[in-house]
Amino acid sequence: MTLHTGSTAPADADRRAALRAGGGLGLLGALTALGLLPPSAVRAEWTRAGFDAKSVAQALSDAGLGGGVNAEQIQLEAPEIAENGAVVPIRVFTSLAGVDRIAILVEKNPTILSSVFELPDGTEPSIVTRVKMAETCRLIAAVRSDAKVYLASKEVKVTLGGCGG
Amino acid sequence: MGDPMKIKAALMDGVTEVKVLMRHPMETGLRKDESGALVPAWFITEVTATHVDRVVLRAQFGTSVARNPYLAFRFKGGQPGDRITVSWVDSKGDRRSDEATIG
Amino acid sequence: MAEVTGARAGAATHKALGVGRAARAIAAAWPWVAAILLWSGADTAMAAGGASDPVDAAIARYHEMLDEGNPAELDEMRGEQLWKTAAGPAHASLEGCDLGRGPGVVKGAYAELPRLFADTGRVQDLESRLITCMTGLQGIPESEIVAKPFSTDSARSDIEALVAYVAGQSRGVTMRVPVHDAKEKGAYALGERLFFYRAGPYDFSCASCHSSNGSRIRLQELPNLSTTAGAQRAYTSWPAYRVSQGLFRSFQWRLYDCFRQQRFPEPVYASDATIALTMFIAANANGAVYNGPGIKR
Amino acid sequence: MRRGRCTAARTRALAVALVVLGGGALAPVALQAADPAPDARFKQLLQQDFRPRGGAGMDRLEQDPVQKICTETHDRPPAGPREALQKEQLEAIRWPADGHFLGDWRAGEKVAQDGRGMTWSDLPGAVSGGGCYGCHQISPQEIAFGTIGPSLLQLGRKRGASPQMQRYVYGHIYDAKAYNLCSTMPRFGFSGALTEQQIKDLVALLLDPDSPVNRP
Repeated sequence: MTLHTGSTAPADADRRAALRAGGGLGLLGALTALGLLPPSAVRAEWTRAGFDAKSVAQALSDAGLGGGVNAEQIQLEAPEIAENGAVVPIRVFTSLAGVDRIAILVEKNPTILSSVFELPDGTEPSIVTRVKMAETCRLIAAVRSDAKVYLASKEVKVTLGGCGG
Repeated sequence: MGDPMKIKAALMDGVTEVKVLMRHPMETGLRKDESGALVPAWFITEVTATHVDRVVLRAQFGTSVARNPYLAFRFKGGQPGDRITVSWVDSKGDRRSDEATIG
Repeated sequence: MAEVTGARAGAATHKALGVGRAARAIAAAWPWVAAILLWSGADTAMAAGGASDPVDAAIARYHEMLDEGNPAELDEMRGEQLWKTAAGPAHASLEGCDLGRGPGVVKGAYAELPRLFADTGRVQDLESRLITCMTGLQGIPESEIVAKPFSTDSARSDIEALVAYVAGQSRGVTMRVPVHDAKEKGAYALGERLFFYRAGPYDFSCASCHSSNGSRIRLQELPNLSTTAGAQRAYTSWPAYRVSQGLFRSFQWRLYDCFRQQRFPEPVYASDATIALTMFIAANANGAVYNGPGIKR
Repeated sequence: MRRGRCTAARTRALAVALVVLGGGALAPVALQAADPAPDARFKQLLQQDFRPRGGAGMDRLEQDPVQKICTETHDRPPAGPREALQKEQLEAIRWPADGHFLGDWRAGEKVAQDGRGMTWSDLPGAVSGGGCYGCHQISPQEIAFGTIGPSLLQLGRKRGASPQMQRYVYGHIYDAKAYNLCSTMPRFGFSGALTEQQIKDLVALLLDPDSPVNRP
């Protein structure tokens, strides 16, 4: 199959502003209004920064995860070979304490930043999710612990599948 | 309003593991349909999970998250029978919220 | 190109395991006799081969990670709703539908299909039986049901969701497809014949891809459906969510798309031919624990 | 299918098939085929339960003599009819008029990668691929290869690229059944799936010393 993965709009300021006003805080605002969430759950820093970035470094920096170093404590589990790039399972976990943010990136996708997770106190630094991969490349996990950023990466080969028709 | 999510929450050794399946096309905006026309971008932008009334996970998704997203995470605490709520909102402003109890 | 055999590198190594050349010759000449003799040996070889090859091991790891969360569960949920909701001109639910274990009994029904139904006098698989119930109980015209039986990106199929629900209700149940009645035996025999029927511009039969152990197309494992072990592994994991399409797929779809790749004309949905072929594969899987709906590439 | 040629061959092998059934060497198959009721029922099944779609017409369900004898013998035809039919298939190969077999290996790699063609969802008349990686290991950089057929890695290095070898590989891709009657491999030239140029490009992919297949 042909896999198209990408950002939804050029990386322009208008788009970012729209996302901040719309998708970014919309749900929390609505939930707060419905009384499902206490107002304290809405944090001003929670914006969609990084999803328009065109490099891994830029995406990490925009997502508040710049300046990271590779660390053995970060475990990134993914298959060596993905039978299909449309669904690639990934598990990120760490023995580090005080983790409050985890991000998953796909190095060669049009949209490099896949997801960002905010972990309140009491939530364990362990995330399982699935990404799309347009081609063979590295998956990158960034973990913020006590204001320091740690990285792990793993190359996943994306293959053609089936009878090809 | 989208399809219901499938949420499983299980307590083991003081840690609750939550597994969520969401139905969503997660269109990138770059895919073409059978007629060759671009399918507009349409994807979940944000997910929030709460245990009773406390947020236990917040996530932002981009278009590189796979179709029909799967998410699993763990948090300390939680008792059998406690309510877990998972909510998402997507790039069109559609939203969905579903509940499960810790088993 | 068997005559210009070069190095059998990579995953081909596992083909050399276990079953010897002479035994394979016997298997080719008298597959049924040979299958009985070789079942256990061949299976052991297949398992060992898969683990010893790094590519196969990586693919196995990919599947293992996918198994943790199967979006087919969303289709099971939707199918259960459809089953229990009044619909059609008769404003009836499908809760009175007899899938072979009596009206309304869903649990374990899929593990005993296809089977002969006295009321229709036909051997039916799940999908043809669902058509019987949707027309009979709900009054939905058959033409409407079979017009678009398979989901697309833009239109979801109700019958595929119902399949997900019913199949899921046999999870953990041992396969016991009846091949007792003459009509059931007849369906099995016709299915067997269709399985081995070579035709079309590429000379393919089902057996071209599905009658040897441990083979792959690209990286996809090809179950040997002519053996108990192969049929068990394959049939008990269908219907399934296809990650490459992001859609849930029924067994009728599986056969339909195999015939497409076989370069055959299109099989008619829920026809006797497709039911016969299903009967052949499902009955070969008897004795296995049903473990679907599955998740596939 | 090129109907004319197939039909001519079909008539001859019908006689061959009858000889096989009379011989009694393949008792289980012969017994099955001798029972007229399942035969009629099976033909009826094919006619009623398939329908033409796109380029895939109902004529595709009619077996030619090769398909028929391979089906009836579970791909183990007796030597006599096997040799007769293989000879027929070999005679039906249309060799390149210019006498050259080696095309462009880069184009051959594309043909080997492309698995489309001749299904009901392909446009009739559209260019087909060979789908070779579905069954064979070929270039070393492609890890997603099937194992139904043998690995062709290093084929040219191992077997050379002499004119005879080039002709043999060309013929094999054109009509594998000319060499092994019940081979699983499609008859890519005979069926019209691949053009002469595409087959030459595949021969180059497999035998050209510069092709990645043959690099040390």
